[in-house]
Amino acid sequence: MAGETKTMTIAEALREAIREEMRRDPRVFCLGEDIGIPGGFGGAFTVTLGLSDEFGRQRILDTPISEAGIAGMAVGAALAGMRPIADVQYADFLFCAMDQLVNQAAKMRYMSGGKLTVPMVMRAPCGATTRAAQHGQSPESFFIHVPGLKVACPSTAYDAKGLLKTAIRDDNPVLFFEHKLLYGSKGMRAEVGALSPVGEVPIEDYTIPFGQAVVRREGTDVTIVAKLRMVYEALAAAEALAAEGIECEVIDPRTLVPFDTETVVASVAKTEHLVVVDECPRTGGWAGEVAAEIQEKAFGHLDAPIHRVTAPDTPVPFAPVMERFYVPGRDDIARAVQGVLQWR
Amino acid sequence: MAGETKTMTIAEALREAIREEMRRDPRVFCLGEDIGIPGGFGGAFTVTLGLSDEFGRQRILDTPISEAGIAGMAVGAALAGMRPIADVQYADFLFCAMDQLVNQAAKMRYMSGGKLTVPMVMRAPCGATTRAAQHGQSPESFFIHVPGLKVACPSTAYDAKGLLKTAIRDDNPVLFFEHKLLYGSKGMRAEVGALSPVGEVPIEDYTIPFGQAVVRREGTDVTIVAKLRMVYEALAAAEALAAEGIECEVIDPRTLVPFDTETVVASVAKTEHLVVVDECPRTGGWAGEVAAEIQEKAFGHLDAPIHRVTAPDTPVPFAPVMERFYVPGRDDIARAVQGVLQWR
Amino acid sequence: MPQPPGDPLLRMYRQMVRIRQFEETVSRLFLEGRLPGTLHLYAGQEACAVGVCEALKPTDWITSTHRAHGHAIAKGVSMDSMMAELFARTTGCAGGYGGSMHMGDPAVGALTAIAIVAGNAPVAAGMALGFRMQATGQVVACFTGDGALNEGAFHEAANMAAIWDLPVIFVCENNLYGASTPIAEVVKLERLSDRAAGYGFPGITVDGMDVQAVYEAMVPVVERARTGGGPTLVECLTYRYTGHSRNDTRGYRTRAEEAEWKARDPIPRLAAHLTASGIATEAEVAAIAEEVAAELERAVRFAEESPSPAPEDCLRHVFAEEVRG
Amino acid sequence: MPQPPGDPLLRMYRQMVRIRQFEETVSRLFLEGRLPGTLHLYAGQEACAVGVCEALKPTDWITSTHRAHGHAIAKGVSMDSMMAELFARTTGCAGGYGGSMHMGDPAVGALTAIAIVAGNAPVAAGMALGFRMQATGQVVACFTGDGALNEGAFHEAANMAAIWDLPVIFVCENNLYGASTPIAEVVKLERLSDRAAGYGFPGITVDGMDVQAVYEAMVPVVERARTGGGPTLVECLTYRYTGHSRNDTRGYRTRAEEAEWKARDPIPRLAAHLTASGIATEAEVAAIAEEVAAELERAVRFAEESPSPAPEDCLRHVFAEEVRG
Ligand SMILES: Cc1ncc(C[n+]2csc(CCOP(=O)(O)OP(=O)(O)O)c2C)c(N)n1
Ligand SMILES: Cc1ncc(C[n+]2csc(CCOP(=O)(O)OP(=O)(O)O)c2C)c(N)n1
Ligand SMILES: [Mg+2]
Ligand SMILES: [Mg+2]
Repeated sequence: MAGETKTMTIAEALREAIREEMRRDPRVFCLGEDIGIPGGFGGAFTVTLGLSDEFGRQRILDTPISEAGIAGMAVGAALAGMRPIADVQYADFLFCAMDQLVNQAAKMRYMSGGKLTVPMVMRAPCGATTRAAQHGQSPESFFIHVPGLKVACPSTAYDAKGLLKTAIRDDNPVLFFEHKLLYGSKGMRAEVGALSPVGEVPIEDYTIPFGQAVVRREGTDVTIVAKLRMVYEALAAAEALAAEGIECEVIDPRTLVPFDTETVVASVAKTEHLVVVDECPRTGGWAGEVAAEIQEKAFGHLDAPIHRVTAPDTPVPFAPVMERFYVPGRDDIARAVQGVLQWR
Repeated sequence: MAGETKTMTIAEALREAIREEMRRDPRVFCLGEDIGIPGGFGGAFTVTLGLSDEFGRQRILDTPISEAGIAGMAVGAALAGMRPIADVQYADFLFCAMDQLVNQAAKMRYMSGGKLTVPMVMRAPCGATTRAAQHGQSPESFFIHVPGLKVACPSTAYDAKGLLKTAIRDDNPVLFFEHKLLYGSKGMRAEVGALSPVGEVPIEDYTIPFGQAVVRREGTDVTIVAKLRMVYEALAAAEALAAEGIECEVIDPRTLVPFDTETVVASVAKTEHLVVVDECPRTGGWAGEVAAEIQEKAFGHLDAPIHRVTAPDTPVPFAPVMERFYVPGRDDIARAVQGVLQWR
Repeated sequence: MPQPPGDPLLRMYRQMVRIRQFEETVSRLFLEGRLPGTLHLYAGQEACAVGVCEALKPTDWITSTHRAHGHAIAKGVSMDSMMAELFARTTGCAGGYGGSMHMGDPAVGALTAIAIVAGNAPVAAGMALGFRMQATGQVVACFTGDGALNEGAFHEAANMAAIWDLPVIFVCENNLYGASTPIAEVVKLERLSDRAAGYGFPGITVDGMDVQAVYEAMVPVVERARTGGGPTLVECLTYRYTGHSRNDTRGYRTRAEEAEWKARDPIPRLAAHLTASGIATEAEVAAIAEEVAAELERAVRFAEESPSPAPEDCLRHVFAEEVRG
Repeated sequence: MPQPPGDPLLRMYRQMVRIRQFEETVSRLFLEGRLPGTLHLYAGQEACAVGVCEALKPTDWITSTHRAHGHAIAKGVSMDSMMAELFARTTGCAGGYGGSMHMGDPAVGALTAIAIVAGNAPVAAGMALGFRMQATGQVVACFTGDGALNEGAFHEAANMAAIWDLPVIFVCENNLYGASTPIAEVVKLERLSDRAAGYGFPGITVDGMDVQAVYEAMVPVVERARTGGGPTLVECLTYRYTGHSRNDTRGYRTRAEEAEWKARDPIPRLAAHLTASGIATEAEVAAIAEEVAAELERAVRFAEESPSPAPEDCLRHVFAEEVRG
């Protein structure tokens, strides 16, 4: 990409995406809890900070604590011709809005035989951050199982801006997951590993198409598919393994629905090994979906079973020592890679 | 099993399970919409019909239309020492109760460090029956992804009674899925295929342990794992294939959490082929979980990729002609079996 | 604009007759095994939908429920397309994807009905927000049953409508029962409209068996919503004549109660008024029923002659792309 | 029975001081980087929890929120175990699984706190139902914030509590804000307690900065609940002195407003009453603060000396089997 860029955190990149889209299209507006209150937070993670100064409190609309209401208002406003960006403060609260998301947002178009359009975005911060079971979930996997919803998961500032703009312009409901530890609070860069979530972001308009994975690192021995924060853990593992002469290819899908199966299959055709890394709990999670799909599409290429590295089937614990065990880390990934290479 | 038996539909078997458990244990009670109203329905599918005559309306408690309230009341009553059996009229409405099920019921024990116990059952009728997108879903897959919940899926009257009793006596929250087309309304027997959901059920007390699959049909060529109504479609497909000399082993897991991986792995070790059949939509569904798990545990045995036969990634359509396309059937299964046998 | 023209009372009369005959027709067709799925019939409640929709402009919207037929007809959805929908044909108002519980047509401001009880309330409020943000002057009437008021979704929507003075009217058709459950068992209020005070907006209760009363109550309420005065909860006291859905033998209520309510049937009531006040002759009134009967015959024929979707049409309309490309 | 014995007013005074000092201590520890996670502090609202819990029996229960410390202390959870929980130690009241937002201890009737806003309301009503069905005579006090009243879960719970006259009391601590959002922006009522009328049970508003007022208001309300009279919504007008959680610079409210409320601090207010009425001398009152300070020092030491869970303890307590076997 040519053109001017600026160093941004993911939170900043998201803010710029919203700002540009709101300038471009008067139908775009935000609604959520504590997003525009003067002197307030700009949402739970500062993404909308300052936007009510520019756009006013009608377009950065502070709501009551009513997640079903927020989601339903977004559905209705979308049906009435607006393009709402709703958010919940923690992805855990999506469960309060589940009927509106699963039964209304995702199905209105289908139930109307294609007559209705629901262009809305629901932003949701996910990931474990020592806030225990009700403020640390990664519920992405629930939403890939809802036909009619798209699901985006940016892991870099560049992707965050480009994908959010695509989501806003999409004519379908999009669940947009943001990892709390990637927003760009200080100190995080060191913690999350090799690639910094702070990155160069074009200050001009660009979008990133849904359904196009990115190869974050090329390699020949094992393919690792990972999303959100796990991309960085995978890269750190790849780095460590390279020292041992094992070259991992790390793929970041960027959107889960649609999912770029082709890129993964092509990689597995080369590496013959696949490890899927995910912060969602194991059973019924996204990693299993990837494994099921790829074993079906690339069975002949696979030299070992596909290995899942996921959170265990437990709620998110509070104690940091337990949480570190809970969240997959670079060592878990490295062990899994060695495991699939040594399989038999 | 020795002892007296009676021919029962699944609805009757469930009713007997509830009746016996309520007689046995004064802490057991039912709450839900339209379950006990005199002159009413006995729930959306007659399971509790007549029970309020025996146990009174306090123990067959009719609620407002408030699914979050119902689930939450069940959590609270369970914490207070009762053993509630809650229900929703259609599994689609579980989404209205999602926070209470996912964030409270499933997590209270964990968040308390093991101090609390939530012995409750949430019954939910699932499956497509020409009632379109909001009354035909099979949302089982969402709940296998919730650590802390158990998930049961009976497909016969015998299992229905035995599993429901186990669920009621379990000290954990159990999601209990019942397929609407298996309850035993007349005419169904022919429609659902080889095995009749009407069966001989002991009139005495018995329970079925969770996590024990049943081999519904033995075979040597391909393993088919299927649940609920799909068990009957799988059996019908197996019957048809037997005529061609293909012998399928059909496994009914009976509970999804815990899941009897061993029985499936043992079968695949023999057949070297696996087809998973499920009425849930494909992406992120239970069939993918089974495929992911079994390819990992039985990779060396597999002679072909595991094939999923599921509903497509669409909402449930209304038109019967589209619904028949939507719901996997015996022909789809037979084709899949032939496909895995011919793979390469 | 699909509403029949002419005298408002005559128009409302015709609309009520159209709903009643539609329900009688589809009930018969269903019993004959010619319709798939299920039905929640509206017979008895006609004055509610018709009185409400008469007070709306064609550009206003309604949101509806599982008991959708009456609302859809009153708002102007064509009976041809509704009949075709029940027959699961491509010419149906939802192309055969929706069926009885998802009737509607955006072309006439009738949102595809939402069959999750109270699921339409936040959506209706959101539409009202969208219209207000675009300053279109449109209002939304959100139909609900009595039972729906106990859902959390209703609560959140009502509160948000209140604080933002949204142009939405919550029309609660209190037919005494939610399925088999008497509303008096599940709400501890004399009048459901009293719940509105808890949100800070007005609630009124009207005779839902009297279409003129409903219409007249609605006019100022709609005006209030349209001019920024905010929402109102309008409770219409009414009764459904038939079971909750097919297979309901109504054992939870008495025949005497049914007879009492049927004695207040809104259709003969308005007919009497029409003839007594000289707006129409008895012959003219009778002609309406005959015209509607013919209309319904045509609708059934239209539906039956329409094509079924292809099985694989099931895969369409999940995402919007298809129709954009 | 873990409540300190003696004169009720002295006991309440001590409890408020314990909460205040607990919050001051953990706030300092947090700023020093010695506590993981986050904190929602209760300082300023002590009169609410203490007045409410004084009116309960030890066998009664409370359900709490993200702002759980004060409720837990008032109901008798040991400060040692709470401090250990914040330090994520196995001796914590939730064994290190819960942290600040999930304080509680079933042993003293304090349900492990639920940090989903209003998520505790249906659970509280359900506990009340369970107690009523077992005729135990226990009541449940359900603490919520002002913002919680706008959640659907609150609505469904309140209505069910109403129709079944459940022994539950909804204690709404109106501290004017839900996070940064002024309650006046999101509820269109003068008094939140007016929402109760929409469910058919009484609502009262009390001075939540006056522990005696809270206690006295609660006594008949608890009695009413215990004897089958059903629920009450008790709105306590109060104020949180610190930010919503860590990192909140309180830019959404004025320092003047804060000063006004702090001038009504419930602790010196009760101290003045205690000495003026001769219940205690100034020295006795001062001694309480010192005793509590020592208690907190011990609590911190207890926590710090307690073991951390093992990493793989993460896998425990998902299901009940483990402890049954
Ligand atoms: C969330 C939800 N819960 C339950 C149902 C099942 N159900 C369909 S209609 C109905 C009764 C609705 O009562 P009311 O709101 O009074 O409307 P009415 O049927 O009387 O028109 C119920 C319980 C549903 N469709 N959605
Ligand atoms: C369902 C849900 N939505 C949002 C939040 C995030 N959140 C935590 S506390 C809070 C404000 C709560 O306000 P209030 O009920 O007044 O309680 P207070 O914090 O003032 O004690 C919010 C929005 C949450 N925890 N749960
Ligand atoms: Mg009703
Ligand atoms: Mg507050």
